[in-house]
Amino acid sequence: MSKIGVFVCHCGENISATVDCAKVAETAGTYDGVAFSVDYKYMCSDPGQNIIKNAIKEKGLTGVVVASCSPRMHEPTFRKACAEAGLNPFMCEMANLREHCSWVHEKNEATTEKAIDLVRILVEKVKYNHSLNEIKVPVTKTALVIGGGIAGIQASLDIANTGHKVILIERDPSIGGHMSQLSETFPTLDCSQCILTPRMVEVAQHPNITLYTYAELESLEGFIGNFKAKIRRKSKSIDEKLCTGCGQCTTKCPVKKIPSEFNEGLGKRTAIYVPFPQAVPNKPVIDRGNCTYYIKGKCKVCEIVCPTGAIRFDQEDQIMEVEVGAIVVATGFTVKQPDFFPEYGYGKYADVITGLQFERLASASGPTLGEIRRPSDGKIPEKIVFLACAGSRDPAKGIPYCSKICCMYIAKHAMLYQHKVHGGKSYVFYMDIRAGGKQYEEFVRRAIEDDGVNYIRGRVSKIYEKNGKLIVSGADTLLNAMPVEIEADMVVLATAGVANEGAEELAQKMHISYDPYKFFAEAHPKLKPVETNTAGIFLAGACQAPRDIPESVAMASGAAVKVAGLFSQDELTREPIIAVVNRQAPPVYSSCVGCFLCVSACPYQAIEKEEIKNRNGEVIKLVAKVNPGLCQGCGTCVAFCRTKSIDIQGYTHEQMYTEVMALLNEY
Amino acid sequence: MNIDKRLVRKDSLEKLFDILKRNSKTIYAPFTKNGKSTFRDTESFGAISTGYIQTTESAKDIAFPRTEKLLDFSKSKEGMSVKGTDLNDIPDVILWGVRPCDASGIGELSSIFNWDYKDEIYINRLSKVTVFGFSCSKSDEYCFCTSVGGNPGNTAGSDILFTLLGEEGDYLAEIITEKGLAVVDLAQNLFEKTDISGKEKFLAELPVKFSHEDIRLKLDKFFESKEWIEQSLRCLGCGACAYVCPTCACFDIQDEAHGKKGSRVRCWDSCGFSHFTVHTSGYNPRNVQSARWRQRIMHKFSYMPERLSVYGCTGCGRCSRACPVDMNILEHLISIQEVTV
Amino acid sequence: MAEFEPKIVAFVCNWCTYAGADLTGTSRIKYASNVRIIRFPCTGRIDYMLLLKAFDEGADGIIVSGCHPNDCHYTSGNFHARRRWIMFRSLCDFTGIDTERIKFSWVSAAEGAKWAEIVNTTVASIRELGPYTDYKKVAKYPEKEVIHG
Amino acid sequence: MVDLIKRAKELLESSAVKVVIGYEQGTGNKTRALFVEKTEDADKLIFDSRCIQNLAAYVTKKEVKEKGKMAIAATLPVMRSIIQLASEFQVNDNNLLVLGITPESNLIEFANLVEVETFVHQYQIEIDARNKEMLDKLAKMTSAERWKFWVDELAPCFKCYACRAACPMCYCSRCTVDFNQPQWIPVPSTELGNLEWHIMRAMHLTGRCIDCDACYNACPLSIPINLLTKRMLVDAKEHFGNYQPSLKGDNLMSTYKPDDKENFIQ
Repeated sequence: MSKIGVFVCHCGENISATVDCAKVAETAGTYDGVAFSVDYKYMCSDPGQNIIKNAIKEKGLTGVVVASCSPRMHEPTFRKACAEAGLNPFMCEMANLREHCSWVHEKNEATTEKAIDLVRILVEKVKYNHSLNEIKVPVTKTALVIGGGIAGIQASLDIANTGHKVILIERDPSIGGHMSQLSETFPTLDCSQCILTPRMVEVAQHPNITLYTYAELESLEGFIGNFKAKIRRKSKSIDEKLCTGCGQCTTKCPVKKIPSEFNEGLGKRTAIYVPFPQAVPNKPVIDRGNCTYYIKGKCKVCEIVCPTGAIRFDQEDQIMEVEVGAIVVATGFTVKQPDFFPEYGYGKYADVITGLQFERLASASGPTLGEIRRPSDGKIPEKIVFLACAGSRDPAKGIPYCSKICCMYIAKHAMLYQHKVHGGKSYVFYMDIRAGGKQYEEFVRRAIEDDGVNYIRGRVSKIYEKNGKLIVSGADTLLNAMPVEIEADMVVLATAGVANEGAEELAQKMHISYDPYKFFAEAHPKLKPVETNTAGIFLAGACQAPRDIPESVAMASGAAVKVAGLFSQDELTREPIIAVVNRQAPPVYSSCVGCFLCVSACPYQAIEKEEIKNRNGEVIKLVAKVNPGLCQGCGTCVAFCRTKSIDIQGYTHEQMYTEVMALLNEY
Repeated sequence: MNIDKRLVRKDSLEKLFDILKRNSKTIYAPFTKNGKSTFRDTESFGAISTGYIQTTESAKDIAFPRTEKLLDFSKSKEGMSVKGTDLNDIPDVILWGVRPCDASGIGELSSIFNWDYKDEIYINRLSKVTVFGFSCSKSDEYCFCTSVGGNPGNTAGSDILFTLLGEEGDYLAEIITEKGLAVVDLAQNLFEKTDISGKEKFLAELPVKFSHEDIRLKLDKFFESKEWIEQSLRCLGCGACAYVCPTCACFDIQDEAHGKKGSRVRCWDSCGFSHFTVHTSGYNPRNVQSARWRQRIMHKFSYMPERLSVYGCTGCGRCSRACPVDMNILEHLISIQEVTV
Repeated sequence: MAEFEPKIVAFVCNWCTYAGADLTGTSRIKYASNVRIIRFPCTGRIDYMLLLKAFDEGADGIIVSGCHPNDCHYTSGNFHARRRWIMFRSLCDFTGIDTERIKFSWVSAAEGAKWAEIVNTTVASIRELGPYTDYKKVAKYPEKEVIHG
Repeated sequence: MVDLIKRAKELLESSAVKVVIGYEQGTGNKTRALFVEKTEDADKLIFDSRCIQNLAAYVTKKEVKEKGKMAIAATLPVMRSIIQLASEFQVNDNNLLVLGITPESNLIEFANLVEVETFVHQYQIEIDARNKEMLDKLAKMTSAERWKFWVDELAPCFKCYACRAACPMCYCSRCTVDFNQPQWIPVPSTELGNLEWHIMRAMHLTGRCIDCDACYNACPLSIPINLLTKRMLVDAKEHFGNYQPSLKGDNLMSTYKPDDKENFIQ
C-alpha cells in the first residue's frame, strides 16, 4: 500500500492568493494511499523542505507530491530533498499549482477545483512510480576532432593540453583551412599565415594529437563516451614514413596546369602536390584524377625522381576504426561561387572574383606574391569595386541570413588595396555595415576615413563589360536611389558563406541535426551554442553558421572545455528517464515480436537488436533492446509499439493512463 | 406434463406475436444484419428473419450474455460498498425461433452453470425465458444433431415447439411445459385443438454420421494422438467457434474501475485463444493450437459427459459455418472415429 | 441551470508547450480554468489511445500540443507525432468521433500568449458544442441491466 | 493446378522445403489451407477463384514455422503481405520460398524476396468499386451519422478476434488488447470497447495493411471492418503519396517527412 505525502505550497501568496491551499491539502488527504497532507507557506525554503524530509522519515512515505511551482523550476530541489531523507528521488512528483493554475486564473472555486485535480493526477501517478537509479556510462577519454581549420586546430590543442588524446582528421592534404588562405586578418591586419602556422606545427608535434590528413569520417556508431568511428584514410599514393618532403617529385611532375584549390583557381599546381609551402604535413599527395599515370597508365616520373622510393601507386584507401568518447565537429563552411550570380557575369568576366580569391591576390604567398593584379591580364586595377551581400540577405536567392564576416573583410580588402595600389580608387556597395565587435567599427571607419574607400549604400543590379572596363551598374539608396555606374577594372564579390557540400550527409552520419541551410544545429541557440542534440558531439566554428576567426576560436575552446569536462569523469551519470523493452520469464522472454519498426521511429538510433539464446546458444528470438547510453527518453517508440513492449521510465503506460483516469474520475 | 398438441394457423403467428407484445413480453427473435443472424429484442413481427437453417449466433446470450455486469462497487469513507445485480430487473423474455439443437443446448449450458456452483444470475435469467422452438424442415452439410442424440424435431429445451407442416402449411405446436401453457393461455383461440400426428415426415432428414458414444470412448485413449496436430494446423486460434456455440460457457471476469467507482463484468472467453491458459509466471500449459483444439473437443465429448453426463455439442454446426478456415467439427469428429489409436 | 463547464484534457510535451504554459503563468496572462495539463516528455510519446481514454472517461475536449516542426527537443518526436495525428484524426473523422473536439497545436516555450489563446478558443468552441453526449452515451454500461441486443 | 502440384513435389522430394502451404478443397463449397509435407499429399493442392484466404497468416504461426523452410502458394495479396512481413523481419529468404500465382493464375517462382518485391510493385493496391462506393457514401454522411453507423455496425462484434487471427499483419504474440496493465481496451464486448478495438487495429495497420480483406472475410458476423483499413489506405495515399510494402522497411508510420502536410495544427 502506498504512503503518499502531499505538500501544498502557498508560495508566499503566489498560490494562496487564488487557490484555497488548505482545502487542496485537506482533499488530498482523503485519497486512498495518502498518508500525510499539509500546506505550508514556502515549501522550497529550508523549513519547508524539512517538513517533507521529516514526513518521509516519520511516516515512512513511499511517494511525495509537492504541489507548488513548475517542476521545470524546482523538481531538482525537491527530488534532492527526498533523496536526502532516504526516499528515491524519482518517487517525487510535482503538481504545477502556480504557473498552470494560480497565476493564470481568478480566485474562485473553479481554480481551487483545478488545483485539487492537478494534485490528484500526480497522487495517482506517483503510486505507479518506481525507484530509479541514475545510469552510469563509461567514458573513452579520446576526442575526435573533424576538420583541421582554425576551429579544429584550436579545439584539438585545447583538449590535448588538458592531457587527453585527440584524433584530428582533415579531408584535405593539409590542415589550416580557410584561415591559411587569408592574407591579413581584421581588425589588426596581422598576417594570417604568421599567426596560424605555429599552431599548425604545434598540432603536428603535440604528443597527444594524432593527425590524419586526407581522411574523412566514414561512419559513426555509439553514444556519448562510447563512440566508434570509422575513418577513411584516402590514399595519398606515397609512403609517408619514407617521404622526406624534399619536393623533387612536385618539381618534376609533368602535369603542371591544374588549378590550385589553395589559390582558389588563380594559381596552378602539379598532379603530385603539396597544397601550399607551409602545409602540415609537408608531404605531397597524388591527385589521381589528374595524374597521367592513373589516367593513361604510364609516366611514373615522380617514382623515378623520388630519392627515398616513397611513391606508392598501388596504395589503397584504408578504413580504420577508432574508439572515442567525444567528437568536435569543425568542418567549416564554403562560399558561394559567383556562377551563382549570372547578373554579375561570372564566368564571362575573369576579373569578377570572390573575396576568397582576393585574399589570395593580396597574400604574399599567393600567385601574384601579394600584388593586386587582375586575373585576366595581370594589370594592376586602378578602379576596384567590392560588392557586399552577394547572395546573403537575399531571400530570393534562398539565403535570407547575413553571412556576417563580409562587412569586415570587405573593409579589410579595400584597405589592403589602398595600401598596395597607391592612387587606386576603391568602391564598396553595401546594404548595411555590420561591424559589431571589438575594434570592428573603428576598423571600418579607418577604411573610409583614413584610406578613402568610397562606401555606396545600395545594390548592384548588373555588371557588364564595355570598352575593356567592367561597368558596375547600381543605385545609391542614400541619394534617392540615384543610378550609379562605375567603370571598374576589377570587381570582388563578397559571396555568401554557405554550408559545405556534403554537410547534410555528414550530419546524418553523425545523427546530429542541421538547419534549413544545412549548417549544423546547436542544442540551444543561446545556452547550448556548442552542443548538438546528440550528447557527446560538439560544434566549433563555421560549420554551425558563418563565423569569423575570434568567434571560431572561442567556440572551439568552448567545445574543448565541454569535452574536457566530459573526460574529467570516469563514468557519466544520466537521468534514468529512458525507454526499456520488457523482458519476461522464458518461454516468452519479451512480448516484443521483433518487427523493429521502433528502430526507424527512434530519433537517436538507440534501439538495437538483441538475440535471445537458449542454453545451447541457439538464437530463439530476436527482440528490440534500448541502448541506455543513446536513449534520450522522448518516448516516440513507446507510443509506436503495437505490443506495448517498450515503456519509458517516468512516463510509463500505467502512469500516463492513470493520470487520464485520475483527471476525469472521482477518487 | 404431457405434451399437448395444437394447431396454429400460418397467419396466426403474427397475431400471437402481437398478443404477446400487448402483454408486455420482451421477444427475442432472429434478426439479420450483414447477412448474419442473431437473436435481438424485436418489436415487429416483420423484422423476424425466416427461412434460416440456423442462426449465425446461438441463443445462449439470453441467459449467458456476452457481457454482463455482475455488480457495481464504490469506495467511500465508510469503506467499500457493493451492489449486486437486482435479479428482479431481469425481464420476462420469449425466445422466438430457436432451432431444436439450440433449445437442447440450453440444457447443456445449464448443466455447467448448475454444477459445483449454482450461478444465480444465469438461473434467474433462464427462469424468465420461454422458449419457442421451431423444428427444422431443412438441414445442410454442417448439421449433425442426430449424431449427438438430437433430432430436427426434438422437443428438449423448448417450452413450445412449432413444426411447419409442409411448405405453405400451418404449424403444429407442441406445448411442452407450464411456461408454454402460460403463453397458450394468453392466446387460446390461436392454438386450435388438433389430432394431427406424424410431424416426422415434415422434418429434415439427417442420417447419423458418427456415434458420440464411440467418440467418447475413443477420446479416453486419444489425448496424445498426432491427429490433433494434423487437424489444427490451419486453425488460426480465434474465438469464433466458441462464441457462436450454444454450449460453450467459458467466461472471464473483469473489474473495471473508474476512480472510486466501478463494475465487475463477466464476458465470454474462448479456450481457442492462445492466452487463455497463460499463467501469471508466463508459463502456458496449452502453448500450441493443437492443445487448444484438443481441449475444445475433449471438453465437449469427454470431460462434459464424464462430469456432467451430457455432451457439450448439439450438432448445430455453427462453429463449422463460422470458422474462417473451414475447421469443420463434423469432419474432424468422423476422422477421430476412423483413426486408429 | 448552471452554464456547461467543459472538461478539457491537454496532452503536452515537456519542452515546448509545458514550458510555454509556464510562461503564460509567469506573464500572468489569465485564461479559462477548464483545462488540465498532462505532461509528456515529447509529443512523440503521446499515445492516441490516451486520447480515446480521455473521451471514455468523460472529457468534452482535448488539446494536444508540442514543439513547432524543427524545434523538437528530441529532433523528430513531433514529426512522428504529426504523422500519427494526421492518420488518427482522419480515422476519428471516419468513425464519427468529433474532431472539432480535438485541438492540435504547436506552442513553443516562448509562446505563453498563444497557449492562453489556444485554451480560451478551445474552451469557447467546446462550450458551444456542448457536452460530448454522443460519446458518453456509449461510454458507460447502461444503468439498468440489459442483455445485448 | 498442375504446375503447382509438380513444383511442390519437386521441392519436397529435394528437401528444398519442408512444407508447402497451399489450398485444398474444403467442406461445402469452401476451400482451405493445406500444409503439404508428404509428396503424395501434393495432389490435393488446388487453385481457383475461391482461394482468397490470405495464407501469409500462417508463415508467422509457430507450429507452421517450426516445420522448417516453407514454400507458399501466394496470390498477389499474399505476396504483398509477405513483403511487408519481411520488412518487419518476420520472414526471410532462408525460411520462405514464394510460389507466386499471378493475377492470370500462372505459376511464377521467385528466387528470392527481392524478386517478389519487384513483381508486386508492378501492381498498385486498388480499392474495389463496391467498397469505394461504400467509402464515398460514408464520406458524404455527417460526423454524427458516421458515428451512428459505426456504433451500430460494431455493436454486434463479440470480440472473437477472427479478424486479428486471419490478418497476416496481426502476428504479434501479445496484442494491445491482451495488455492489462493498464487495460487499454476493455475485455468485454461493449459498444465503446468494440469501437476502440477496431480503431486501434486500424491504426496499427496503417501503412502495413495491404487490403486483402482477410479480416472481413474471417468475421463470422460479416462486419465491414475492412472499411476502416481501406479508408486509412486511401488517406495515407492522399497525405504521404502512394505506398507499397517494401523490403526497405521505410514503414509509413515509423518514418516522417519534415514537410508532411496537414491543415489542422494551429
